Amino acid sequence: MAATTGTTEKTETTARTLGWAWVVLVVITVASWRLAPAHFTDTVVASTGVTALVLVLTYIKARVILRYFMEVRSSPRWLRIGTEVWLIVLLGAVFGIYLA
Amino acid sequence: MSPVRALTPDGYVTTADGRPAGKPDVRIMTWFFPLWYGLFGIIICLLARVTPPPRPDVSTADKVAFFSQNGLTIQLGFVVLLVLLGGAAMTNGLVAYQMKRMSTGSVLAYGYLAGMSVGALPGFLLVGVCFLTATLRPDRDPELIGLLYDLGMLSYNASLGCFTAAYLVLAIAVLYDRNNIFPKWFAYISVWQIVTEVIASQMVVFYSGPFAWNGSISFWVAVVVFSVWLGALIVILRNAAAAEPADEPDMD
Amino acid sequence: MGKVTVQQPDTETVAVPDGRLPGDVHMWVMVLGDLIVFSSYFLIYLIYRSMDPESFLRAQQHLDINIGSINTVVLLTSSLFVARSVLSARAGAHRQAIGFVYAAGGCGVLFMVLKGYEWAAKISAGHTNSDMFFSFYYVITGVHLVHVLIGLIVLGVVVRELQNPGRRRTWMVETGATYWHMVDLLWVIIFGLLYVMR
Amino acid sequence: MQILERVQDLPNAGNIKAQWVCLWSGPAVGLVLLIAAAAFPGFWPPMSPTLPAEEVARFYAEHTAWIRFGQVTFNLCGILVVPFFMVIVVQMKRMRGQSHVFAYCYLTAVVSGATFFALSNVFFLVAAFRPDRSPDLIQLLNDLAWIVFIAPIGMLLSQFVLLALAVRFDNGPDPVFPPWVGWYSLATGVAIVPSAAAAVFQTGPLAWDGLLSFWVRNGALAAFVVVMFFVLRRAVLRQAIADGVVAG
Repeated sequence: MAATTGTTEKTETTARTLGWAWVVLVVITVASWRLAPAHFTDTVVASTGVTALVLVLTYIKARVILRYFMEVRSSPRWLRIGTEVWLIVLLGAVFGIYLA
Repeated sequence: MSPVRALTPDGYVTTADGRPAGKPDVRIMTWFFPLWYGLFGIIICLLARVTPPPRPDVSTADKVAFFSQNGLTIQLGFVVLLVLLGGAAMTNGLVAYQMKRMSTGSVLAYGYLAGMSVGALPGFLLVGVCFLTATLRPDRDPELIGLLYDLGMLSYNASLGCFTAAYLVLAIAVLYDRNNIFPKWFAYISVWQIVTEVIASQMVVFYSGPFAWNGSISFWVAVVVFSVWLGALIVILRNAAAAEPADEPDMD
Repeated sequence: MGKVTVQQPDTETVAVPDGRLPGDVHMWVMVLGDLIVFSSYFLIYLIYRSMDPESFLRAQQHLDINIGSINTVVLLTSSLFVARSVLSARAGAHRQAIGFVYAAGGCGVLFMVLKGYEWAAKISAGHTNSDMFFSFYYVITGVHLVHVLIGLIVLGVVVRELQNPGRRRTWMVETGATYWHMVDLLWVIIFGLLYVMR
Repeated sequence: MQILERVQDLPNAGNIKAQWVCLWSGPAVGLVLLIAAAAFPGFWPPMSPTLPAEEVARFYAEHTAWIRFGQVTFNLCGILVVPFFMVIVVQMKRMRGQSHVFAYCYLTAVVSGATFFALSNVFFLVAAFRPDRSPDLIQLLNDLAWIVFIAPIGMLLSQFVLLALAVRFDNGPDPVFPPWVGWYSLATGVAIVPSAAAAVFQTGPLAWDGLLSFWVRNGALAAFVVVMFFVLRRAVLRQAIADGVVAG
């Protein structure tokens, strides 16, 4: 629980950090918008590359929401590790099933 | 404490040092709660054959075959359950009793009691009666056997509203309660139960796949959530009974 | 066998020290459990998708990516408002905090309206739940919509808390915010798996 | 019962009056139900489960009017027995040596049991609604009606067990019900248990027209209501005296 002095400053949530988090999330959303199958009028083919990219982007977005909006980065260790493990296991399993 | 005594109501609801805690009558009902659900679970899984559910996507001939192959265990299981069914009222009455002790008072407790007592008919009685009627005359018109199969399974699995109402009032009561009878997180778990009931509405549409009455989402995920909910409730009821002062007066 | 008494966090500090749980631990039980339940839906969706990827992909093409993206931005923005509201509440600027919560709730309502329009458009275009992809689409977004609705009630509770000068407990605001962010988090994953992945 | 003039408008008196009305609704409703049972052709003798479908259909065609009368009356008045059982709930809540948990469990069981009873009338009435339906369908409705009527005794059984427990726990110097009521209640419970098997057997004492499933079961239930009328009458009177509502 005890934080070393100095890190307290770094993990303080400010309006500015929240604003940047939001910008990152919106930029990624707009980027994913370009990737979506609905953009193509002719038949789209499955693409492992695109799917992998989408999962990586989803991972980043989910992590930003968890760490900055939900303040998990300054929360107890069990929660930081728990949410990280959950996210990696979920998206890893998604990719695994996709490839299988 | 001797192992035999640990299995009695007085050995089940105890203080930390093993003395019987709370009120003796509440101890009995609290002790009965897991006992009844255990029996119920064993019978519906091993004898009555409704859990895991038989498939919705089978032909009429298959449904007739299902009843003729499992006729004996279905009859045995459901007759025993018709006798034991009152246990459902006893377990739900116990939850209503604990809800009445909350600072939210009677109104939500009565709502729980009403929702659950109405739910016994669509949620359980009908499937028992349908399956017993089907096995009573296996030589009946196969179409009618098929009808009883569907009627029983759909009412058993998709009796949504009674339980949704009960879970909702339970969640509200726990969230507003200031007497800390049940922990707050249990209210949130009850909300999941509502979500699984909402998803179970899809059972009336699908013959197969994840949303059919034997589907991975509408049935199996719901079973896991229900088991977690029930397991938590068993522990919580025991703690609530043990924490109740033996001389606490009853509210009217 | 005493009851578990939950330590409510000290509310008056503006800076968040390391190792502090934002909001109520009971709400975190809900959030983590909900993430696991939803994960099971996602994985079952993927299993069915991998059995018939072509038809899932064809059906995905019929989704309205514009509305999906706009809704994502709407929900992300509402999350930002809720997060700002927590900051304001910590700083004691309760009027500002209430304003942020209202803004977030407005975004939530907008999300539901857009979702309703999207559903109506899909159904009238003949994409009913007789298609496997669309049955997942309706159930998963439908359950998510129920979460948004509950979230609006939660935000209402937060507003009442902030309006009452005798209350204004920061941990209550944080608890509500935690729930709302979870709704956002789930949507981001739904967006990736249903709308974008190929 | 003569309520004292000076307490006429007090809540205690209202409580006693309401219980008194519900108590007396018991014999009144019981009488109507007896008439309905006497008028229902399916009870004299109880229809045999071994009847072939054609004969079941003919039975409904020949006795349509009386079947309708009997079951409509059951439907209307069957649930009217519930207020009588509510007097038992109220008296259980007065018992000492226990919390209200038995009373609430009893209440839940009464409500569930009443819904079961209501369902069986509907099946009888639908069968009689169009007796020219295919005989197989009439037989199906008849089977459902009889099984729902006779077999689901779980809710009743739990009521008898709960009442027995409550009486056993009532340890005050002046118990609400005399101790024998608990044993009598248990005995009634034992008497009705075998009728659950009516959903399986088509002949013998366990079939729904059999000695155990029909006559013993329904006889024990009727006797219980009669006995409880007198037990409750005594209990409510004694409550009235204790509350100062009537002269002691």
